[in-house]
Amino acid sequence: MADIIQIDDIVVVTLAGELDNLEANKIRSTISSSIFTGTVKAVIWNLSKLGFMDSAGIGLILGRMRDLAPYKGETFILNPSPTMEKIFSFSGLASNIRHGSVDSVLGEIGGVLHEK
Amino acid sequence: MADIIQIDDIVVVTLAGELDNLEANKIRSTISSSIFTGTVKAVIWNLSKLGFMDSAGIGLILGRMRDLAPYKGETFILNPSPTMEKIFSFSGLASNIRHGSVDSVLGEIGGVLHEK
Amino acid sequence: MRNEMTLSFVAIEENEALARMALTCFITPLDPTLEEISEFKTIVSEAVTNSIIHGYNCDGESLVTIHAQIDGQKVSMTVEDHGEGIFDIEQAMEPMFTTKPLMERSGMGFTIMESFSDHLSVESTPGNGTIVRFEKMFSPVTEASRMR
Amino acid sequence: MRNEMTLSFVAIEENEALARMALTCFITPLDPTLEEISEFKTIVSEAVTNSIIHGYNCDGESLVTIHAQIDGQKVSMTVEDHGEGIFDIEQAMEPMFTTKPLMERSGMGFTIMESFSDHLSVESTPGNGTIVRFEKMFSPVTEASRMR
Ligand SMILES: Nc1ncnc2c1ncn2[C@@H]1O[C@H](COP(=O)(O)OP(=O)(O)O)[C@@H](O)[C@H]1O
Ligand SMILES: Nc1ncnc2c1ncn2[C@@H]1O[C@H](COP(=O)(O)OP(=O)(O)O)[C@@H](O)[C@H]1O
Repeated sequence: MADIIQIDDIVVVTLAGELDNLEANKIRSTISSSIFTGTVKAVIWNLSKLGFMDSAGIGLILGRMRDLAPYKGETFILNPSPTMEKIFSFSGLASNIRHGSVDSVLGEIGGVLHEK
Repeated sequence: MADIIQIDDIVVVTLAGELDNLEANKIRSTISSSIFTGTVKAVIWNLSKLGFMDSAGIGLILGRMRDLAPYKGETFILNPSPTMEKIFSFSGLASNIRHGSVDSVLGEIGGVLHEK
Repeated sequence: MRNEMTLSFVAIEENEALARMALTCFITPLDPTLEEISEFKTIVSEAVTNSIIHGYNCDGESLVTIHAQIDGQKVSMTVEDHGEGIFDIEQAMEPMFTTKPLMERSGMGFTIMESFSDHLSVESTPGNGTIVRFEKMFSPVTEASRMR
Repeated sequence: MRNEMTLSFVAIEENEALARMALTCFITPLDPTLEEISEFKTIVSEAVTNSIIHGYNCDGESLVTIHAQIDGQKVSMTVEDHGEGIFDIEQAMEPMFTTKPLMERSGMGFTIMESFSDHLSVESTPGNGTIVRFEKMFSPVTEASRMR
């Protein structure tokens, strides 16, 4: 299950349940279209409520990073479980991980955008 | 899991999780001993928190009714799920079923004991 | 939908929960009601427990095999063991009949399986084992429940 | 403890969840930590998904078979298909290598399986299928956790 909201030019995707190959295939296009609606500066993947994720999650997030590339959008992975955190690290996504609230990440992005 | 408390001469057994053959074998003797500690007038099986029960539950309750027989103790089955209620009915235990709080059954027993 | 699975495991009581869980998960795509789930789960539990304790006396090495199939809204299932078998099937299926009263078996297993399934049949040969076959129809998913 | 099970099912994506659930339930008596459970579940998910989508292209009829065994604190498991097979196993096991980039496969499956298991080996014959073998040790239950 994916709950998608847009805050200005930032998309927040909140995932729940189990993110496997079947689930990734179900939610891929919805998330993709939300990125293509306008100039998206960042996608925040909020995993606080996600119970399970395998490498299909990596494929899903890397794919959306490609969608974001034309806009030079950033990707943040929020609150993965310890096991998910290992999977992201193996995949070179350790630097995208944050722990905390959606607001704290929004603050971080706001700051960065400001400096530019 | 069985949580057993004694209120005067009434034993209240609160079951949780899944009551199958394995679980019945685990908790049988504990429940039995609580009946043999003194003159028990009634056992209330509180099933509000029980997620699943098969015919092993019938064996367990019928067995404890036999333990109670010397004391002429009564048996009440509290808040079974619709599926459990069917199983009790097949087994001739429909008249032992009550819906409501433990207190309401205690009230009923108190009343009955009083009249005697 | 169409789906098919086979699960087999050694005869220990711990595997009663495994069988219930696996079969419950198997029927989840049918979007069953809570009551359909718990009736189905009870059928599985009764049949598997019988194979483990009556068929094999919990010997910890002989195999119980469940085969299940989904065709549309119908689930067909067999639970099979190569254990002791049943001498008198008609008697075994009577309510309250049990050969293990000292283990506090209630003798209600077959009655429950019959009531909760749409079709039940039992084949058994003493010394050779038992196969119990079931069918259960699941209610089609209504538009209303799809909207949840 | 000792326990043993075999689960097989047709190659549809819905059965990824079935496999994870059944195997997770199978190891529950070992009283695993949350992290052990989720690592084990991930291994199962990766191997089963590979058999379904790479081995069989989700054909809906060929069978994936999982065999699992518990000996004390060690769980041994094989995931087997009789599908396409792998041409170059060494290359397949490289991080980020995938033959299905258009399906957005990440190529991280084998890397994850290797990292989360204590032992992994792969046998495969093109046209004949693939067997992946794992071992994972589970931490013994401490007195403290038994008291919970
Ligand atoms: N798989 C089996 N193998 C051998 N005997 C069986 C099997 N299943 C049932 N039986 C016999 O049928 C009897 C009735 O079964 P059931 O109605 O389930 O009641 P219970 O399990 O409580 O005894 C059992 O007591 C046993 O003698
Ligand atoms: N069971 C299998 N049958 C056939 N090919 C397989 C199987 N498992 C893995 N492969 C091959 O190995 C490659 C790498 O697998 P893996 O590391 O799990 O990544 P991914 O599944 O993301 O492609 C796959 O792209 C596929 O070509």
